[in-house]
This record gives sequence, structure tokens and C-alpha cells, in this order.
Amino acid sequence: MNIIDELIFHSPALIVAIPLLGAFLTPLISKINDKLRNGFVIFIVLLTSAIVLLLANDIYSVCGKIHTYVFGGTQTITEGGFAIRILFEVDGLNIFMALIATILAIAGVIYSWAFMKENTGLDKYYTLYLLMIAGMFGMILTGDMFNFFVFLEISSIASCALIAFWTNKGKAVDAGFKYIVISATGALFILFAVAILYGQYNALNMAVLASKIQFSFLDKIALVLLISGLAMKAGIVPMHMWLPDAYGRAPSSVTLILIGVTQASLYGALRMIFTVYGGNLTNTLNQIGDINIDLNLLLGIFIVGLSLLTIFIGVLMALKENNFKRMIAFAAVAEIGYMILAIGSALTTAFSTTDTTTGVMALKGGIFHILNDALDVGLLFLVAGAVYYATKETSLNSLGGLARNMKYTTIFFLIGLLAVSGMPPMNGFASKLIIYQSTYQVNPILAIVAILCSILLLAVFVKVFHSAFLGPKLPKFDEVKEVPKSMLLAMGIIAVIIIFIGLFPDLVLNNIVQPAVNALTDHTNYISNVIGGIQP
Amino acid sequence: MSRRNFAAVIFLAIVGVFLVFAALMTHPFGQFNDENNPEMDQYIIDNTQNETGADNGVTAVVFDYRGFDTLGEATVLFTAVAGVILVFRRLKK
Amino acid sequence: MRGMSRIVKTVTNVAFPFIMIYGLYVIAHGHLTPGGGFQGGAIVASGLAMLLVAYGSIWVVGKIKEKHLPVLESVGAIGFIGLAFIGVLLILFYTSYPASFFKNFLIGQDVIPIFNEIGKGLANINTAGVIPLMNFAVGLKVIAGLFAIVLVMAYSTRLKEEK
Amino acid sequence: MIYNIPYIAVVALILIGLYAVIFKRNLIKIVIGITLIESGVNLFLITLAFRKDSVAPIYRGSGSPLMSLPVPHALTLTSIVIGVAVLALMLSLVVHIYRHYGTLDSRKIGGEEE
Repeated sequence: MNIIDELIFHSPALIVAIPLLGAFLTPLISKINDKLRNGFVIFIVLLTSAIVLLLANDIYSVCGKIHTYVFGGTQTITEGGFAIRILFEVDGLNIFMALIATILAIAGVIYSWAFMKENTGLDKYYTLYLLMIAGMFGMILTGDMFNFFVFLEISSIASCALIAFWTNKGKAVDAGFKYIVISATGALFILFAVAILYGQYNALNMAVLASKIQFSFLDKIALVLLISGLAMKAGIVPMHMWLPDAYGRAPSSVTLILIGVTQASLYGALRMIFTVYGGNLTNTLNQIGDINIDLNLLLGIFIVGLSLLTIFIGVLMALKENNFKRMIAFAAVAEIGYMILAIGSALTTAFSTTDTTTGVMALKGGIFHILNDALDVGLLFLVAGAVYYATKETSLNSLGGLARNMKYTTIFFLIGLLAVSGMPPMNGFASKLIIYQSTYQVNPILAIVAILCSILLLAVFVKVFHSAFLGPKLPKFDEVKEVPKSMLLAMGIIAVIIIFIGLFPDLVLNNIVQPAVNALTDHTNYISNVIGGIQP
Repeated sequence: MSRRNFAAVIFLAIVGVFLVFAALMTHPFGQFNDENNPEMDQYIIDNTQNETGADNGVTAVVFDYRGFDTLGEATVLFTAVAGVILVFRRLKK
Repeated sequence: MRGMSRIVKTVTNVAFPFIMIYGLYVIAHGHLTPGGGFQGGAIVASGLAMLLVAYGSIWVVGKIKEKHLPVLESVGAIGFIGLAFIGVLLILFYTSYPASFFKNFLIGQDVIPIFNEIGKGLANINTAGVIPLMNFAVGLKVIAGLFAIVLVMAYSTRLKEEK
Repeated sequence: MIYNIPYIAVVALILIGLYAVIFKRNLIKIVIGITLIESGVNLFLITLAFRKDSVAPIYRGSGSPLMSLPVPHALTLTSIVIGVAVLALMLSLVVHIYRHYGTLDSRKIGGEEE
């Protein structure tokens, strides 16, 4: 048999297993040589990315294809309609998230080469970095509820240790502790929900659960637990306290992967709502007079409310924040708000029979924004890390006139600034425009609030750009030099992708985002593709 | 009692009421009937010896049927060891 | 910690070999009796932790360097994931093999007949294919991992006190 | 109703743990709270495994009596190991926080100027 076909067939397992093997080998290789270890880690990440691209090519070749992989067997579903083995189910949404994770992983690992050179404990740093990447890929690709929990824990433990990397700073250790408390509690909520579902239906596979679920009282409890646990990990407003600390105190290269982990949690929430509970979304919960209160409406209004709070708090805190990285972190909170705003408004309309296009368009905007947010905020964090590397300063008050000495970094910051505040030539504009359009049709106030907050975000970043990069050269930054080439290369990769998406948004929308939206809305396809002909 | 504590007490009370209802609605301890018949586990119990050769059903599940979970579990321990050593490392070269 | 009194040390000396043997037994018979790699590894690691408590971390670090333990742990983890990878790599040798990650490749083959036995309630250690091998790999990993955690925490908190 | 008492114990453990996480200011007590939630969830998983009049799912040679469910046992084992890992990392971070601030009170940490 052809070896490429075999590679594609086994790719879901290899995407997770190769970074894991790399992580286990890193402590041994770092005994030999430091440069060899860095090269080995980059090689592992590039190999994984190549396999992701092969799998993506395979998934996108056939419309609505789902690649199912069985661990330790060949039979996906046993006679009687239950999955005894762990399955990986890769559809359009999974591979979309995996592509985002790939970009972040490549940029982060290249950036780390120069950025972390001065520090001790680098063998453990690279081990944990690969484990974090593997955990992120595992969360994204898995089709088993308990497996999702395990990979969630891998990524959160690895990122907690890396947030506290600079242990000589008390605040970094404090941020790590906050993060592990919130994420451990959230993960235990998820495990409790998984146990409730297992006790009801004696199944752990997502497709099997989706086909069996009956939406009893226990299932509602499980849904609430799942959403609140994943919201804790995703940094949605009542549980957002950990996010600015963790994003702000971690090394910038770690923050980049942390963004990916946050997005993966958001993906988990999407998967749970739209696929596992997908068949029950239009269930009528309550009836008042002639009006039916449906689940999707209730859930949608709840999520829209949360998202407005998230946007407001993110933008307002970013306005008054004085630390460069914490300010970007609050902007990241606001960006997460935009994604769930789109998802919430999609939920309110997606399943109504009269108006089908608005919901699908909102969902498209939200999912497209996941990609754009990861790239934009990631680029800004990398720039903040570069500024820290060159000047050893984090406070915005003491920065100034950096554009004279750091030309390329300034250009990258300008690109990130325009993209994150949704200015026309960049990718943020494309997705935010779709979100504005669709939310305007749901309720005009939502769109107006979203646009206003976006303008405020622009104001915040222009202020930072002015105070940190423009203006006269400060005498204490005379010795400041441009950052090393590997850091510039990492920022350059992300900037080129941002500009590419900004110039050709239709290409990305039709080829990558549309299959993901189709995968979300068509949950019957998911069930029938995995379970096959056998019905319970 | 401050306002923050009051809100937290309300939150805990709501969570508690819902969880107690959930506990009362779960199927009774140890009682299985046709409706919640554990098919998946019965399949594993019946086929453990022939498919994996192990006498111990739990080990068969841990290392064969759900082996990938165990890889994740071993990785979690590996991660924790790496994290603890990273946190307690010497900061100066 | 400087170590404890002579009574504790003597009791530790007596109990230590029994705990080791018991833990290794639990690891080796994981597929036949209750237990397995994790449980046995935890027992052995707790025996080692008892040694740490009784004799103090300086003495233990004099015997076992704490930077060797992660290497041992890596070896165990690589053994475990390697056994899982063999299930995939067999496709290179047998073209029509139903390969997959975590395939129990020693069951249902006739190349090495001694491992191809199915346990029927008898305590034969060569049953269950790759499960005993995985138990050993995981056991090694857990022993090294848990002991490394305890040792590193004990040793680094002690250094601060003494200064 | 009498058969649901194990689940009530689960809920009690989880609520006590949540109480400790939300109200307590001492970091060690927060860690204990998370451990309590985790034991509650583990207890829930393991109660799901039990069938009336069943034995542990291990073949003993002669006959095959009714056995309890093996999958929850495996899930609980995984969950316990994950709990140990989280606990080790949390405690080592607490040690570091104590070294920096000389206190375990969550109100007094993280407030210093840079």
C-alpha cells in the first residue's frame, strides 16, 4: 500500500503522538547539546505541521468528509451502537482549529530560540512546550469526552508550569497558581458532567452520545456544568480574572500557545453545544401563553449577555491598564467577547425556519474570528515580548521612541494594531464586518455596541503606539538594538498570514471557514458518518 | 457578612439545590434494568479474555481498550514532574 | 530534614525490601490480579519516600542524584509510547496488517508463539500480549516520576532552611 | 430513595470543596478544597461502576459471575493520577509564593509594585 495513504490514515494519532514522543525525547537530547535540542524541537513541530497539512488536504478534498480513527482496533462502532475504543473524529471544524494551532506552534517555537536563550531550565521549558502543543492538538482532534478531559489537563498543567517560568517574580508564580486553581476546578466540572452522561447512557463517545441523548433533567445539569467549566478555561467574563495575569506574566512565546489553548476550550464549548446537544437545541423548555421558550433562544440570549459584558470589561480595563502585556491581554478578553457574541447571536436564530441565513452568517463570522483573533493577538504579544527583550521594560510610562531603533518591530506592531481593531486592509476587518452585519439583523444595538468597542480598542492601541514607539528617542534606550532574526522571522510569518487573509478573505472563507460552519450546523452528518449504518 | 460573601452563599445554595436534585434523579445505586442496561461494559466483560488475553478487566480497559487515555495519564505525570523540576530549578547559571 | 531517630531507621530497613517486592509483584501481575503499573509504581515510590523521610534528603541525594530520575522517567515513557508506535510501524513489514496506534500486536500472531496465549484464569505471566510490557514501562515511569517529585520538593525546601 | 444516599455524599463533598475554594483565604485551604471536589467526582465515578451482587471484573478461573463495570474503574484510576499531578504542581507553586511574600493569605499576595 502507498505510504502516503498510510500516513494520512494514521495522521490523527500521529499528530498527537509525535509531539508527545518529542517531549519524552527532549530531556535525553538536551544532555548532548543545546543547539541540537532546539533544532530537534523545531523539527518535531515542522513534522507535525506537515502531517496536519496532509490531513487537511485529505479532509477538504471531499465535502463533509469525517476521518474516523480507532485506537487499537479497526471497528469504529461495535454491534449494538456503542464505541468501546477511543475514536478520533476529524471534520471541518477540527481541522480548522488544528491549522490555527499549527501556525501558533511554528511561530512560537521559532520565537523561543532567541527569546529564551538567556534563561536556565531550558530543557524542561522545551519539554513542557511540546507537551502543551500536544495537549492542544489532542483537545482539538479527539472525539471522546473523557479523552478531551485528559488532554485539557495536560495542556493546563503544562501551561501552568510555564506561566510560572520566571519564578524570581512573585507575580508570575501568583498568576500560575490562579490559573491552575481556575482550570483544575473547570476541568473537574467537565469530568463531573462526563460522569453524569456516562451514568445515563453508558457511552463516552461524542457521536454515540449525540445519537442517544434525550435531554432529561440530568442532561441539562450536565450541559450547564460543561459550559461553565469550558467558560472558565476560555476566559469569559465572570471567570476572566486569571486571563490578564496569566497572559501578562508568562513569557511571550508561552502566551502564544496559551491563546491556542484558550481557543481550544472555546472549540470544546462549540462542539458540546452544537454536536453533542445539537439534536435537542430546538427543544421547547417552557411555554408562556403562545410563545415557546426554546433552548437555543435561552442559551443564545444568555451567551450574548455574557459576550457584551466580556467586550465591555475587556475594553474598559485595557483603557486604564499601564502594563504593556496586560493591556494586550485585556484586548484579548474583548476579542473573545466578539467570538461568543457571534456564536450567541447564531444560536438565537440558527434553528428558526424563517431566517436561516443570518444564523449561518453569524456563525461564519465567529469562526473566522477565532482564526483572526489568534493571529492578531498572538502577533501583538510577540511584539510586546520583543520590546521586553530589547529594553527589559514592561510599563508603558517608561517606554518611548522605540521606532528609531526597532524598525521591523514597529512595522509588525502597526500591522497587529490595525488587524486587532478591525481596520480595512487587515484580516480583523473581514471577520468583524461579518459579525457586525449578522448581529445587526439580530438586534441593531448589538452591532452598535460592537462597533463602538472596536473603535475604543483602536484608540487604546493608537495611544500605545504613540507613547511607546513614536516621539523623541529616550536617552536610556540609546543602546537598544533590533531583536534577533529568529524572533523577527516568527513575527514575520504571522504578519504575512494576516496580510494574506486581509487581502483575500473570500479565499479563506470559502475554502476553510465554510466547511467548519457546515460541520457545526450539520450534526446528523457527524452522527451518521461515525456510527455508520448501525443504529442503536 | 459582606456583599461578596452573600452573593457567594446564594451561588453555592443554587448549585447545591440543583446537584441534590441531580443526585436524586440518577439511577439508584447498583440497580440496573433494561432502560439503563450497561451494554458497553457488558461487551467488555464478555470479550476481555478473547480480545486482549488479560484476566483483569480493569487492566484490559486501561491498557488496551482505552490505551490512549493511559498515554495521556502517563503524560500528565511526566508534565507534573517536568513542571515541579522547572519551578524548583536554579535561576542563575 | 536531617533524618529521624534510630528506631525509625531500623524499622525502615526491615520494611523497605518487603515494600519493594510487593510493589514489583503488583506491577508484574497487573494483568492477572488487581493492580497494574500505576498502582505498583505508587507502592514502590511510597517505599522510597519512606526512605527519604527516615534518612533525610541529603543522604538520599548522596545515593541517587535527582537529575538522573527524569532520564529514567523518559526511558519509561519512551518505552510505553514506543510499544504503542510498533502497532503502527508493523505496516512496514506486513502490508495487509490491520495496523493502528495502541494495537495489541502480540495477541493473534504466530511469529512469537510464547506471547500468544490467552489467559483462562490461570496465573500465567506470558498472557495478554503487550499489556505486561506496558505495565513494566509505566511502572518504571511512575516510580521515577513520583519519587522525583517528592525528592525535588524535599531537597529544595531544605536548602532554603539551612541557609 | 435509600439507594441515592451515595450520590448525596458525592454532592456534599463537592459543595464542601466549592465552599473552601470560594471562601477561604489561605492558599493551602484552597488546595484542600480542590482535592475535596476531586474526591467527590472520583467517588461519583466509582459508584457508577457498582452492580448489585457483583464481583470485581477479574476472572478467577471457574465460571463468570456478575461483574461490576470495568470502564469507570479505569476512568477513576486516570482521574486519581491526574489529581496527584495537579496537587504536586499546586503545592510547589504555594511553596514559591510563601518564599516570596512570607504569607499564605491570598489578600496579601500579588499587590506589590514592580
